[in-house]
Amino acid sequence: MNKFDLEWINLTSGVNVRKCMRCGKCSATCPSYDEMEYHPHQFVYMVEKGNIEPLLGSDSLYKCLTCFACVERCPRGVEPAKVVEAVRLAAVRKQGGNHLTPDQIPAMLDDDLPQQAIVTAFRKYTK
Amino acid sequence: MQVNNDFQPVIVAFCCNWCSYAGADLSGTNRLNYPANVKIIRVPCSCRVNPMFILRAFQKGADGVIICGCHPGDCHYTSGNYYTRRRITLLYSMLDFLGIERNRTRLEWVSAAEGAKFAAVMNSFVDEVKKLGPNRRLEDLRCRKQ
Amino acid sequence: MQRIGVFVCHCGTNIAATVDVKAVAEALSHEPGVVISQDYQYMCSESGQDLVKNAIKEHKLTGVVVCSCSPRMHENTFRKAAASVGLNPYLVEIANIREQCSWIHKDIASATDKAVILGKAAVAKVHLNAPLTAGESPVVKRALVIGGGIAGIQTALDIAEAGFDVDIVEKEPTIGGKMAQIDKTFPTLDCAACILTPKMVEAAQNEHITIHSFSEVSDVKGFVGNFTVTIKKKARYVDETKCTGCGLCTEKCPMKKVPNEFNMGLDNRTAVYIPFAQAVPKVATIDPNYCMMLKNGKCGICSKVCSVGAIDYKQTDRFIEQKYGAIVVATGFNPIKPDKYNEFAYSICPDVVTSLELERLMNAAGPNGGTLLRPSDKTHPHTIVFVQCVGSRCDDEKGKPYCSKICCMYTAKHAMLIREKYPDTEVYVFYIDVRTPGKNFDEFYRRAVEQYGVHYIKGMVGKVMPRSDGKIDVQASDLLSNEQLHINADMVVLATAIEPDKTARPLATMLTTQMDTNDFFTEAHPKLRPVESATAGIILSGACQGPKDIPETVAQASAAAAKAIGLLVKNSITCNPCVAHSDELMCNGCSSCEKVCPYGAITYQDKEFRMPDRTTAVRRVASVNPAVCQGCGACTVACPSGAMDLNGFSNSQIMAEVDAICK
Amino acid sequence: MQEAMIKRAKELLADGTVNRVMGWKKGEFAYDITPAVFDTAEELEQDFVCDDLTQANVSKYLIKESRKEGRILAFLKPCDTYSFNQLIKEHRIIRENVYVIGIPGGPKIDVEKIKAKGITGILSVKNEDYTLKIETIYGTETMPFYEAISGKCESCKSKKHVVYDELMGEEGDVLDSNRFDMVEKLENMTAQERYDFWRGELSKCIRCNACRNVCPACTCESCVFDNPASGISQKAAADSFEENMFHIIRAFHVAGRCTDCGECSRVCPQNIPLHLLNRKFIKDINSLYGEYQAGADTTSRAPLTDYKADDCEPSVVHERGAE
Repeated sequence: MNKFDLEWINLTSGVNVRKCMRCGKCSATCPSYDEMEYHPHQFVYMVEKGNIEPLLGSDSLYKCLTCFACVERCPRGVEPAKVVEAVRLAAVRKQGGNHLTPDQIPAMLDDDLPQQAIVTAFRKYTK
Repeated sequence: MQVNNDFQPVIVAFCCNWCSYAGADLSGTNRLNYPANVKIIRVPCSCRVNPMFILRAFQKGADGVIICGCHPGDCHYTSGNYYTRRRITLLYSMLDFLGIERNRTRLEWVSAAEGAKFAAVMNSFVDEVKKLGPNRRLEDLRCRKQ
Repeated sequence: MQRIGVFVCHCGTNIAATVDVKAVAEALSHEPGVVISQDYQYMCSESGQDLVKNAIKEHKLTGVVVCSCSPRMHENTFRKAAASVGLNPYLVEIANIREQCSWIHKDIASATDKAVILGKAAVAKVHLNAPLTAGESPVVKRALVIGGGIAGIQTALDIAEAGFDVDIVEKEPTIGGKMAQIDKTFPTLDCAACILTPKMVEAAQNEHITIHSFSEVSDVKGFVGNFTVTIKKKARYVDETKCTGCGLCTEKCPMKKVPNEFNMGLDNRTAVYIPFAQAVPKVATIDPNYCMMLKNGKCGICSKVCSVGAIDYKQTDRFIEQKYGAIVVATGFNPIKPDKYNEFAYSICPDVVTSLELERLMNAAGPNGGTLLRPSDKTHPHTIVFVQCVGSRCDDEKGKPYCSKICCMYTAKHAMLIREKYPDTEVYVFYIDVRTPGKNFDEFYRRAVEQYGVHYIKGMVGKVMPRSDGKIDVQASDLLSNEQLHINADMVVLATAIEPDKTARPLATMLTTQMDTNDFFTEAHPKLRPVESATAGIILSGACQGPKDIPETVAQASAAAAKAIGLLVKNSITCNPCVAHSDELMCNGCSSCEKVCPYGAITYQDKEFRMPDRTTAVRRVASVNPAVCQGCGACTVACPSGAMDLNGFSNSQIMAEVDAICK
Repeated sequence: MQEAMIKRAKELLADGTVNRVMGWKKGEFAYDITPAVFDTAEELEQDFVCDDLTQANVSKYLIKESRKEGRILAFLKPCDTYSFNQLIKEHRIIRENVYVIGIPGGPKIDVEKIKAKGITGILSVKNEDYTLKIETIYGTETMPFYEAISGKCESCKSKKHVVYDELMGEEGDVLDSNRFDMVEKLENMTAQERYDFWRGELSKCIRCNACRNVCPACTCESCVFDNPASGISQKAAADSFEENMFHIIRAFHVAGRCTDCGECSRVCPQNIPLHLLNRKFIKDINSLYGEYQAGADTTSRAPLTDYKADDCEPSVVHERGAE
């Protein structure tokens, strides 16, 4: 996992994973625990250690119900659900890789094509 | 050496001996940074700070003056900071009335346990004063440097 | 002409790493009046002090500036050094270039600049320092102990042992505090009552100790050696001098449905009550919130049955005033109420209890006579889950950010006692960390695991769900096996955080002592003066200063007593000579200063003055009593004519500092 | 009224109640009415003046006068009684040595306002049915009375005497005055505008000390500005800072003690509206710490020597209105 992604996850989640004191209350409270390969406390721990690759490929990302029980009960205010969400976004945004790059665009341009359509297309393709 | 053209304000901080000076010490003990622009003068109680001292600081070239004392109710001398609060509120209001930038003056309550607060207050105050630039409205031209 | 010596300390690398001390010494050597400017590795060391002393003698110094750590650390050291070679100690000034310079700045250039400026300010100030002589004020040979728990009792016993009178003020009807509620003590498992109650009796019988139970401190005036304290003796509607503690009234009282606070509300008491059998003083108290006689004038049974006529429904709060030389604060702690944590179901399930409640449930004098039964159906619990760190180490508003220190050990004790007495009971302890620093502490915890088979599980309980069949589903995580557990429990015990007593905050205000953000009293120095507050004459004992177990509390209580005795044996104490004084020639006698003086140190007298035209005029002028003045300086600013000034922090000294900093 | 006052003063001198009378007489010019002490009935008959031009507050003079042998009669207008009371509170005047007769107050006429109309060489001023008849060396001029009302009377705060031994004329009431209007107007300006306004005013200061010397609250035995040890003593305002500082410190020293008698602005030869500084403090005190009128009584604690645990924080200054 590269450093950029790690920083990106910390930034988008707004969570300081270093506040975790490893009490496991997040996992103790998680209703989806049994469905998950990686549990909430592991998300926090692995993100802190920079070990994100396994998380990105794990189904656990989609088992989180975002019920926020862990956020509510974490005694240190770490907010694990936000970490899971950030990793999920990191995975989602990577998928497909169907972004247009600026140098691909001139060839596609057409004088009759309205400006708005180009912008809309950008939006569509970058998903 | 690199020449730093950034404006470096002179900040005078009056700190009461029992709370804020100890709070400043604690921020040092905890290695919490704040700019070197802040120079602390120890007074027994915030109520020792005479408005004359504040004006004197501005006269001699200070760009900001901050007074720190015990939290209301926690004064080592029971009531000193309550008097401070009234005096300094009125004085700051008067300076504001004369058109002196109100962000050059501040009063904060910092306890002996609030080292982190002391550093945070000083950081934000130095930022405020830097934004205002040099004190020109209440300076003595004869005391201007250079 | 002033002859000033400047001494710049390296403090090892504490200062020298970020401040160029040689440059500071060099820069300050050019200041007016400075005749010698030196730097040294450790100025506070013996040889460092000798350096200062020799310089004073050799250069006939009239003022000394030490650029070193905070004056709160070593001002006294250098003042004493100066005095030992004949220089008035108040001619020494400290420039704080460690706590307020080298430790907060990283850039050597700017830190050095700042250190020079701080040094210049100190030199400018010392130019205007005047030699001061400290006066003396007498010490009242009596101590006050606020709080009658084990800390207060121990402190009072030790002070009394030294032969001084000591008063205990306790807000409850009996002394004893939290320890009286505890069943057994760790790590020895001896009975708390067996070791506490003899001390309570000893305190009651000691001729030097006066116990004011059911009383509160309502006002504190004065200063070290001479405090005047007003004690409110709350109306207990029973004449303490007559009541024999026979307990007949408590048997006959018809109002029997009052929650018993001594048993944590787990059973009931009567409206007239004695908290527990070994209460000291053993005197009944009527609870006005429940007594029918006091509420609507109907009943009066207790008065009829009392053979000594001790019941007095007309009693009112009384106030007594007493002078003390020293005050010891021993206000103790309380467990927090865990009702804000919905996940632990404390407020909806009677079988979820706090640890202190468990103490009462297991106590022979408790609601079940010592048999551990579930509060809900009085059945024997077969599975008990302990939850650690409830409200401790919490970053949110529901709990406390600190470790409550005692929970790990008392939980091990509870688990062990339960397994000992009821071997058929399974005990689970969910922990984040097990903290057992202390003599025989870790051995004790290991015994709970190894000999008693207590299941310690690394992880936290996430949810406690009472079920309709009376069982409790405890959902928790086991971090080491990485699984989520569901335990079918009969009882859940919460190790709740402890917090300072609610009376501590207003008391701190009265005593003008400092508290930290958690309302624990702040000690004068975290390492070197851990039992004194920063306010002279106010001494701290027990858990009011921070979480403590019983041996630590007793140790600190005795230390507090030593500090109090050290004060009381003196006939007089040296006053702070940095007091206010008024220039009679300028004083208008307007009384502004008198109004702001918190100590009543300022009085007025009519004095005759020779006028320039050779007539005499009588004017009203202020004078300050230096033994009473504490040197706050409020008067100096209230004075419009500038007649009032403060020794050691005079107008001209502070302005000289301002000038030096702004130059 | 003047005749009645002279008559009563003569009676009190004659029966020994007092041995001196504090009043006013004509100064260098006829319109310059100046405080004066009269020892005899003859002097009173000859020089005693109390007319529409008599503005001076005599209470400050009573500090010295009340310490002399015997008892002095003082005629005090309503506004003067506040100053008098404040000085009693501060133990400056010995009350027993003063016999106070309350006299009706203004509105008084400010001769400067007549001069401002271009009328010079004034010999006398008479109020005839709210028209001023002004005799000058160049002839007689007239102007409406209300156009010449003195500044301090325009925003009169009270027509009630707060202290007296006897009263001449009818007792009035405490008024709802408009005295804070100008302060408010300034408060609503931007900081730059306020700064420019005060620079414009205070730069006129010539440090004649008239404001200080006339002020019944500035009664120090020795003023800080005259005390070389105070660190702020100066004889002349050499720099804009000193102009500011003198007036800030002076206003601060009288804050909570100033009765708003308006003498400072009346005597200022440069016509600096100094009373606005004092009124700013009074307005702040009233709004932040509760209504307080210095001199209204002799027992209450002044706002700056008093406090409440829940007083506002100085941040109110930072949070209010225009920067």
